[in-house]
Amino acid sequence: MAAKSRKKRTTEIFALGNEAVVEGALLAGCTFYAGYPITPSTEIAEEMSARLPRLRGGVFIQMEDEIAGLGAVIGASLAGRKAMTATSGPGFSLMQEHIGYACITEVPLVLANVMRTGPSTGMPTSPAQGDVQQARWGTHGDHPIIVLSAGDVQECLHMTVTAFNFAEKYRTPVILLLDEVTAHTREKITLPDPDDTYVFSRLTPSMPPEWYLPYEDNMRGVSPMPPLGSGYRYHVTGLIHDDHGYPTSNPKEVEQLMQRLFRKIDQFFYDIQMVDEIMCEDAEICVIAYGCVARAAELAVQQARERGEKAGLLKLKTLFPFPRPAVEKMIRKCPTLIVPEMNMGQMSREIKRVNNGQSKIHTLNRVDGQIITPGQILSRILKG
Amino acid sequence: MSGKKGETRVKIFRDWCKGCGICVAFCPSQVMKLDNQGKARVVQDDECINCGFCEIHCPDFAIMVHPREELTPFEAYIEEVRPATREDLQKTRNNSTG
Amino acid sequence: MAKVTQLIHNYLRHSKRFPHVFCPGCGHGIVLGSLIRSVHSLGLAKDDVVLVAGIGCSGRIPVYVDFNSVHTTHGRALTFATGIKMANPRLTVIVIMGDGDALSIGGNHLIHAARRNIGLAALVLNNHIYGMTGGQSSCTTPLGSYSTTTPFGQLEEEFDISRVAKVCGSSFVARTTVMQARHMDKMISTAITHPGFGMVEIISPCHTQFGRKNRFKTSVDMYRWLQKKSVSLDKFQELPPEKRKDAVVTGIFEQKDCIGLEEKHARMRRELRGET
Amino acid sequence: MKKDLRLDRFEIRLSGLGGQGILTLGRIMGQALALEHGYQVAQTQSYGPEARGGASRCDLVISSQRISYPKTISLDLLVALGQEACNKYFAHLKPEGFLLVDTFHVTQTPTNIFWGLPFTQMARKVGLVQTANIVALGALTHFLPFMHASAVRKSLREILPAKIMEINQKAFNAGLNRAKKEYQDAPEKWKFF
Repeated sequence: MAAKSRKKRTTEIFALGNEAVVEGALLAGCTFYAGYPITPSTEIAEEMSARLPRLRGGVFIQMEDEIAGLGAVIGASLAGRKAMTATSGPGFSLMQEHIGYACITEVPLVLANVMRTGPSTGMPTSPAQGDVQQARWGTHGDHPIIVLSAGDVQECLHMTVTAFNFAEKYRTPVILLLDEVTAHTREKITLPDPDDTYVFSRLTPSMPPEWYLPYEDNMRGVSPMPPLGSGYRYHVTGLIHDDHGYPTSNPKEVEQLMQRLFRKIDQFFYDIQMVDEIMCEDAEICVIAYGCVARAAELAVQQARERGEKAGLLKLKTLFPFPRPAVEKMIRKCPTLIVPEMNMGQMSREIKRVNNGQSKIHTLNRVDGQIITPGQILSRILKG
Repeated sequence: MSGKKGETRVKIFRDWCKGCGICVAFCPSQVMKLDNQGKARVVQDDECINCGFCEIHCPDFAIMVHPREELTPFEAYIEEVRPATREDLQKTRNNSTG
Repeated sequence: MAKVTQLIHNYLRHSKRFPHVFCPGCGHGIVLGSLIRSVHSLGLAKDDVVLVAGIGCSGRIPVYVDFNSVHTTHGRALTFATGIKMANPRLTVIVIMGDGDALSIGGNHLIHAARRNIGLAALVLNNHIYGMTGGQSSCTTPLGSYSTTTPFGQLEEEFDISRVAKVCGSSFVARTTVMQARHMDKMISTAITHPGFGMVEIISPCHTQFGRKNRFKTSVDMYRWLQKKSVSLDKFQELPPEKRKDAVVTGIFEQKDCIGLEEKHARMRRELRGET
Repeated sequence: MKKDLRLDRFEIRLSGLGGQGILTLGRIMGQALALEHGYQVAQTQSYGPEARGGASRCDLVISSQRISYPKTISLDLLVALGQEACNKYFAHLKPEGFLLVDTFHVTQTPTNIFWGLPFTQMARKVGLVQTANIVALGALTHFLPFMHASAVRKSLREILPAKIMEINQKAFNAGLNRAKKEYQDAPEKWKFF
């Protein structure tokens, strides 16, 4: 079969953003979902509940709350599964403790957060981008984290696959930020051929168990991870631990652990950084956007070009670690930057920090539960 | 589980003993006592009736009750590697000559 | 009886420093011994046992024993265990929780794990107090007793952990005390082999925090009192009503046949895939 | 099938009362256009309390190229199956856009230039009042020159359960035929030709 020039097994479907996340997850090898339903992420759970039990060993379990959901996901991931959960603002807040746990114990998992208007219960069916900084700093203590965003339905699929790959590669929780618009838009997407999809699975140890160090400080900063019950018995704890996994308060070992946690993400920064430069070659005014706003911005930039403005769009797909080099490049190139966001300036603050006063940064914020329209961005571009 | 008196010995790992006194208080034949360091010490080895209470109720796994003639692994090891005595030498000499 | 301790030593992690961190006379050590004996008596391989614990004194237990051990967040041990068991039903998952862990912050998870009837063995080590944080009252602190946050006596009624588990649908519920190690062995091994959710409440008094505040000078005093108070379920039925109030009843409160949740899932999968 | 017409952002809003099957209608149309035809389609909908009882809506943006902005900006076609929805969304219509109403529910149209058919009554005649949305779908298939009946029929079969297929096909044909009869030249009125 392999030798024959086989027809590509791609399929087109008409799917919601939430359904695309499920397609992506299954493509990436996810076989475990635990979560608690919350608008606007419920379709992910619904779709998973119908799909997973049909897979070999697939488990869908609806837990009693979001805390339990992420707890079960961590447990399943420790047991060797690729696992994910999905939630929205209020549930995301509840999950923060376990995100920290997954960071320190280096458990791979994917958490899709469909952002809705907050704070608190806010507006359950209205879009926003208010969880950006919570995704970065929601859990307590210093920790590295990977935060990705998706702006359209096809991207939901690809980013979910990527999120799983990053999680498995770097043994870290990966947060995928969607917004209500993307999650609830139905579009035509292409399901890629499973054979053509790059899927990474965690490395498992191949040395005799007595020599295995679960949190070894090696060159990659990521040690192999055995599933529970495979003969490599080790201790998993949320306490700061040494390379055997046992709790420690020795300053040297604490320092070593924390530095390694950051290093394992930092040294692969260029693997993780994903941005799209759209009409940026000769741009003089640059819009920096992410998620559904980037789609509005794309239309606005096209319309601005039609009117002779040299506008460009830098679309951020990786939000954290912050794609500083890509943003700096645009800052050097463009005297004016516009950052439209559906929050009061969570990402523009990062951009201003990088900008350091070099270019003019205009923010364009909207927090009324409505999506920023291309017209709004266009008029901001035309104002210069 | 109880057996006859005098069939068993009680071994205490003093490094692991925290001196909580459970074994002393609940031993039916007062085999142990807390010494002046606050740790349990066997005082009446012969009185042990092998009820096993101390062994399974020691929170620190510091007590072992074992058959009298049988050595603990540590003792067995020491027995094997202890320096030769004058009598040992005598014995081997006798054996080799005779 | 001989060689029990030697056996336990085989299961301990030799890289960890002993004696362990528990206070002198703390029953948690006895529970650990009992757990090891139970696992050994069932002939389970070390690799197949996962010990999941929450936060608090009880959470320190897994680090000493050479199983797969997971020390989780406060109150959430059952959620992690649920994930592990569902992901790999072949594993024997044992959850160790304290009373505050299981019933206060993790009350919701206990209720639902019992309702789900997932094949976990849950050991709730009830010491009536928050020991590790310095003796604050917990949801199981008896009415009228003192703690650092109830300096004038506890005003709230206490939780009856076994009753909670029973009404929530747990298919095996038992209570035992650290003063009855053999009974405890039996209860723990039954809970482990039980196909559904098996909960064992183990009374393991804290003399350091609870005893100090409530006129028990030493652990021995505390254990004498516990021995006096505890009665088996059969004997309890014969007690006159006025004596029943104070008694700590031990024994099996609930044991019914059931299918664990993970098995139900497996059956559903087989059915959906047409592999019957 | 004929070659697809070239479209540059054609925006449709389907609106009505919650329970009229607006979302199903949108999904069938979207799927027909996206999968059976080769268009890019972005379908969004209103969620939340307003979806039950109050005005319900479902938006479709159809284009031959990549759709950058998935929501509607100004409508080319507004389908209103309820008076309230008609009043509410009429202002979003382009000056050269068209309005299609269910004349049974919408008695006061905000303009004289509109297409109207009594979908609900027709559905009753078919035998099931709930099929009004499919009757409307049939009519829409006639009004929209870029949407072909065969494609819609296929997506109808894929989305609706087989149990209710027959009556829905009847409803679809009723809508299609009536629209053909009453508005024969309607498909030629669009400006994008």
